[in-house]
Amino acid sequence: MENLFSLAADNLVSPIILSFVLGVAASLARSDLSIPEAAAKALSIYLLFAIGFKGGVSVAAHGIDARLGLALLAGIILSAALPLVAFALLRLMTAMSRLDAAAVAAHYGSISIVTFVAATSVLESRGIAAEGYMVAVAAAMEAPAILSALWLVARGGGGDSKGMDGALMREIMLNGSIVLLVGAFLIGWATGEEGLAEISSFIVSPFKGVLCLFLLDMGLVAGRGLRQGGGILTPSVLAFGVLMPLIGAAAGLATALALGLTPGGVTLMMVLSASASYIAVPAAMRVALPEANPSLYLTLSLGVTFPFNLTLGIPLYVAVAQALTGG
Amino acid sequence: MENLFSLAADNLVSPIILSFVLGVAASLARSDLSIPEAAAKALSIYLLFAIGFKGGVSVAAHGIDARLGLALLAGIILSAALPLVAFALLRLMTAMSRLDAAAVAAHYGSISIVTFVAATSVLESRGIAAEGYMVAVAAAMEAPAILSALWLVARGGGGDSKGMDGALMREIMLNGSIVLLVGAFLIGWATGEEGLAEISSFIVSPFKGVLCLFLLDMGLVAGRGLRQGGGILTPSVLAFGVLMPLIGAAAGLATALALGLTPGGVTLMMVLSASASYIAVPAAMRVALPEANPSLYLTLSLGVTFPFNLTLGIPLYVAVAQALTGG
Amino acid sequence: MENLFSLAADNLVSPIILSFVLGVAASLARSDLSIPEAAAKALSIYLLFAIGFKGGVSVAAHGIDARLGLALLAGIILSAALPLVAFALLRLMTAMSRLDAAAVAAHYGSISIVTFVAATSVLESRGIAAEGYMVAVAAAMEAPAILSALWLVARGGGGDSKGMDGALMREIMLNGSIVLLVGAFLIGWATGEEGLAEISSFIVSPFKGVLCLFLLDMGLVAGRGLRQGGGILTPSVLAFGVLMPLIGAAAGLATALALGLTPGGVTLMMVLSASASYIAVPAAMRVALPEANPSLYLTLSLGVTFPFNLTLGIPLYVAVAQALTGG
Amino acid sequence: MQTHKAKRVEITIEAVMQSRLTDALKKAGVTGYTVLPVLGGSGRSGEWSRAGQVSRASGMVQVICIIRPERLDGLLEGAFAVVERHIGVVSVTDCDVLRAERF
Amino acid sequence: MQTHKAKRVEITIEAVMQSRLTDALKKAGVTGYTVLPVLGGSGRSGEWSRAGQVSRASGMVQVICIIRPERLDGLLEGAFAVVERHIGVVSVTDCDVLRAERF
Amino acid sequence: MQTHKAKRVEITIEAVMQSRLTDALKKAGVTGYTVLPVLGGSGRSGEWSRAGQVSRASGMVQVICIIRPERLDGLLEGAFAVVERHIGVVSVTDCDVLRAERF
Ligand SMILES: Nc1ncnc2c1ncn2[C@@H]1O[C@H](COP(=O)(O)O)[C@@H](O)[C@H]1O
Ligand SMILES: Nc1ncnc2c1ncn2[C@@H]1O[C@H](COP(=O)(O)O)[C@@H](O)[C@H]1O
Ligand SMILES: Nc1ncnc2c1ncn2[C@@H]1O[C@H](COP(=O)(O)O)[C@@H](O)[C@H]1O
Ligand code: NA
Ligand code: NA
Ligand code: NA
Repeated sequence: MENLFSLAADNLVSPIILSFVLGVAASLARSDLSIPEAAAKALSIYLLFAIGFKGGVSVAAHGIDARLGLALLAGIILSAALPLVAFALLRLMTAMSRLDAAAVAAHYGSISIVTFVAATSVLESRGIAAEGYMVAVAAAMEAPAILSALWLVARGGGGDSKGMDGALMREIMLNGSIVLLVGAFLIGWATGEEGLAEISSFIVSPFKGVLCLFLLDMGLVAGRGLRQGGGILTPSVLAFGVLMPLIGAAAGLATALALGLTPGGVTLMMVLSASASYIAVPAAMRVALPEANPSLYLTLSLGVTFPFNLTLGIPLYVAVAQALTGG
Repeated sequence: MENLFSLAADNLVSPIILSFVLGVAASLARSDLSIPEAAAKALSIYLLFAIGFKGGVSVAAHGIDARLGLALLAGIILSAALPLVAFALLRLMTAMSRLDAAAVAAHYGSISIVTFVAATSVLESRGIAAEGYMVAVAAAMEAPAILSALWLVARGGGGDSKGMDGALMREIMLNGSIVLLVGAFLIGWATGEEGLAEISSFIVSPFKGVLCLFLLDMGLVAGRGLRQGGGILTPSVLAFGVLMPLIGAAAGLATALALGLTPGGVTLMMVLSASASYIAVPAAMRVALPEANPSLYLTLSLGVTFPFNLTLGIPLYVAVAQALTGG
Repeated sequence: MENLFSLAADNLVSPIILSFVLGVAASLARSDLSIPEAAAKALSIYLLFAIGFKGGVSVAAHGIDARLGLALLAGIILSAALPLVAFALLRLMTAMSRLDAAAVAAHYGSISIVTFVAATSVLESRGIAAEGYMVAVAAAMEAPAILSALWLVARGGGGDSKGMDGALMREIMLNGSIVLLVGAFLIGWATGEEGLAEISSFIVSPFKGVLCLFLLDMGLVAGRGLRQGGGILTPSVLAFGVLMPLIGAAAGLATALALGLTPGGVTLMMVLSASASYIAVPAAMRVALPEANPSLYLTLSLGVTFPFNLTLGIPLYVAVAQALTGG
Repeated sequence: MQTHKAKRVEITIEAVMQSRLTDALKKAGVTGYTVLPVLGGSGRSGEWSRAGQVSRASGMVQVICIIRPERLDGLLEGAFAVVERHIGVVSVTDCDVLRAERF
Repeated sequence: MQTHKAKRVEITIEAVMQSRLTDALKKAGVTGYTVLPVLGGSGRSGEWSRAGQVSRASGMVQVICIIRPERLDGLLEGAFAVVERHIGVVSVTDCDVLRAERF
Repeated sequence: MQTHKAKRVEITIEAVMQSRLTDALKKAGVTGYTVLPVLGGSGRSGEWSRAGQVSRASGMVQVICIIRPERLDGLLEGAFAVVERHIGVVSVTDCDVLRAERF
């Protein structure tokens, strides 16, 4: 536990976390500091490309085994199942409508790639190795949660939902971040260490610095959301935003232990299960469940669960993963 | 020839090429992956600045000789003459109107700076030196082709063409990419190795990685063009898009050998002659020949000739240049 | 003096200065070269983050002393007092209206962070150390000048001025560049050398290269301003644009010597006092003194004083600071 | 100069719905439209701004469509079917156009 | 389709004044508005372009506001108080809207 | 508030033609205009989008020009000479403006 606290404290004074804090503070203080939309998108493209590529290179180096397939499958199942838990919890704990609860639940089944990236960089600085293919697991976990949520809505009287049509399905499966992540993963895999050597001074060395600026931007956006939508954060909603990642992490932990992943892999599976989407799922919800309240899911995901995972969650997951794997 | 195939194969699994392929694939699959316009322009500014600067530094290091002037002159002549060949070929091979044929021809006389950049990076990784002033030759080859094409149109009954006016002439000669390329070349030349040392961790180390993202963007744009304008690619038009670069490369080869350039210089002269513009010339054509069909020239240049040069052309040109110079 | 000339000459052929010159030249020649707004903003965010962070790290390394407080106070007084000097000088030397003179004066009391950054990079390449907290002094000097200018207007018959309201005050104190600079400074201070090690390949190595592109952009914008607003540069206005930075530098010099700063610190205090704002103050003037002519203050600040400081001013200030501190 | 009566329809809609809307417009016989970016706005669903956004979820665009008056009803019906359950605004203005053969 | 008469007010104003304008609009009872980016322009105060600008000082935005006709006067007075001493343009057009209950 | 009749001319034109158009407008006595960015669109020459574009060849802009009614014909003639052979759309709307002395 001492380990845990020192890890958390270390984590908290890293430039990455403090950049996020700066963004939130600037937003709450109503500074006009902002990162242009195009620059924010460019940063996210960089991060997805880099993390995907490095994952692929690591797979090229260590080869793949049967576990890759199992991990992918496990990820898909987690992504599809966690929204059911989240939905039940929301209906139990809060006064949310079925529709809103389903929309929020979709976010918690899916994943946040920046949380994953932040965890990767903590693992790296601690020298803890992880399976490179966890990037592919991350990609696989993006979409299934959406289907579960739409099923929840349809079951409760489809009148509210446009349901899923072919166009939406294609949009979800081929949304930019999945395609870039998987594409970069495949490129990294194909070109291996040699490919990495060519571009490592672009995708490895400046990585953490870019992550700082990206987290600054996320802080700014999260702060704006809290300022405008903070009213929806009743105590029970807030409690959900902290409890659900812990439940997700526990599910991820059990799965990862069953699969026999490395300590790093266990951590990442916990992080993926604990994190909530804020890119792909919100866009899908606007199309499929336009009547659900976006403040609810965006504020919860970006304003509560993301900072929780970033500051306390990740060090906790690392500590637990290490303790339970003896890593 | 074995050398050629292994070179081509090596070339094909590089992160640079695969990033382009990823872009094309994402576009064809109708993913919403896209790079913001501002970010794409920023990447291109970076590449132009870096390649111009490094060219200038190399001239500062090795000095200049009479060949620089001759190479510039040769470049201008090639750029002016190749459109005549392209035009004749198009009228012979395809059913294109005079106007469309002239517009397409202008693109093939001019150059694609990304193709040049990609070739430079292949040369570098093979350890083949090239004249630094080839960057200046590239700049010199941008514009003359446009004049030739407008002359072709005027000759065939000027009614179709607005012809060249002073404003257009100034726009072409001072278009952003020429000015940046030449400007950075002069800065590199003036500040030399010392200047390079100051900024090399910006313009040298991350260069290839940035190129990957830029090619991803070009792939996305090319794929979109193929999806929307692919219909114009009749077999004869397609054949032109592959034949013309080979003819250009042959002309560049003969010229470069006559000038006595190094193997690297020969390669780059071939690449410049073989490549087709997709930045400066399309913009000039929209002004001067608005009735010409932009799908035609953009699809051919970006969707056919660029990928051909990138994947097969460059390794071929390197192999031929090495074989014929004994380099 | 020899030292001074060689320093100035060295300074003039650096990639940084030449990039600015390229931008001005391209603009004056009416090239369409331009950096997208989003990219320019991203570059400025990078520079502010990097310079603030490095300042903070340096404070973490060397500790703070009573001088920090005194330097901040001195900066605030300089910022508040210099507009009075500038105003008197403008009314004496030029035919400017009270309103325009006050608006211009506000710019000269405040600071230009890029001039500061450029000076820092000259100091670094000369191996001259400076107090890390000068970054905080820079931040402290942004706003007071605005209050002085508004006071000048109010005194002369408030009818012209909207005066200062709470909203404007908050906007000025919390404008994006101050918040980012101070925030990054605090993050650097909190995370220290360890934090720097994590992100130095992002904020240190490529710094000068990024600065080149940013100065290219500033050159483009300054050139456009000179082309459009150059008419307002009567000889007396022009003379002010060169004289005022020298007066500011002298005031900064006296203050810094009194405070007993290092040679680097003295230089930076001179640079801050000599430089004129072109981000925060123009925006504040548009709100508070909308009738003042923006061409006047923008052309003077960005088109005259900035290039003067960049090319001749900085080497002069370095030489004087070294001579007078025996550094 | 010779101008012709036309209708200018302006639809402010969520970016995620853009392709669905333009598909519907095409089905309604619309031959052209122009899409403008939107920086931010405010309405019953609150205030929003594009600054710093990475997700497409919280952006809007403005689709402008100039058509012959007789086509208006078809267009509005097509557009309405898409916009109906979504936030956004549809407005129609009378205008005159040059080169009427284009519409 | 059923449409309703409304007014479309378009205010081109300096970016630094945007929040002051939208605050004034809200005070005047406006329930919604949309902000478009502006690339550049020209007027009595000269030509300008957003390209390469870092400062907010020299940018403009266009605020579009669709309202019921009876609210127009209140809106214009609120807007005018903000715009009065600043550069910029205010124009009003008649339009028809769907879903009038939203305005 | 006191408003005045004016015409709002909106010209959607290729970005490469922007400076030629605004030069022509100035020659036709136009004292001001505003340029909006365009994200994409569709017309007889196909669909396009600005995303990822590096070349200026395939972008458009929207030039908005508010003028006194009596100046409309001069403006349209000037604009038409530039737009004639190019893709793009010109529309004119009646509007009311504040501060008529500015136009
Ligand atoms: N009255 C209005 N005038 C102009 N734009 C509006 C208006 N009402 C809503 N909008 C735009 O439509 C978006 C969604 O509005 P709403 O559906 O009311 O939340 C807003 O964010 C604005 O961009
Ligand atoms: N007649 C006009 N039509 C459209 N926009 C205008 C007009 N006049 C001014 N503007 C816009 O308002 C800004 C300021 O105009 P001004 O106050 O005349 O300097 C210009 O830069 C244009 O963007
Ligand atoms: N009916 C229309 N309504 C609005 N914009 C149009 C219309 N027709 C064409 N446009 C715009 O003008 C561009 C060129 O149109 P076209 O000349 O028909 O190819 C299109 O890409 C659209 O941006
Ligand atoms: Na999850
Ligand atoms: Na060529
Ligand atoms: Na100053």
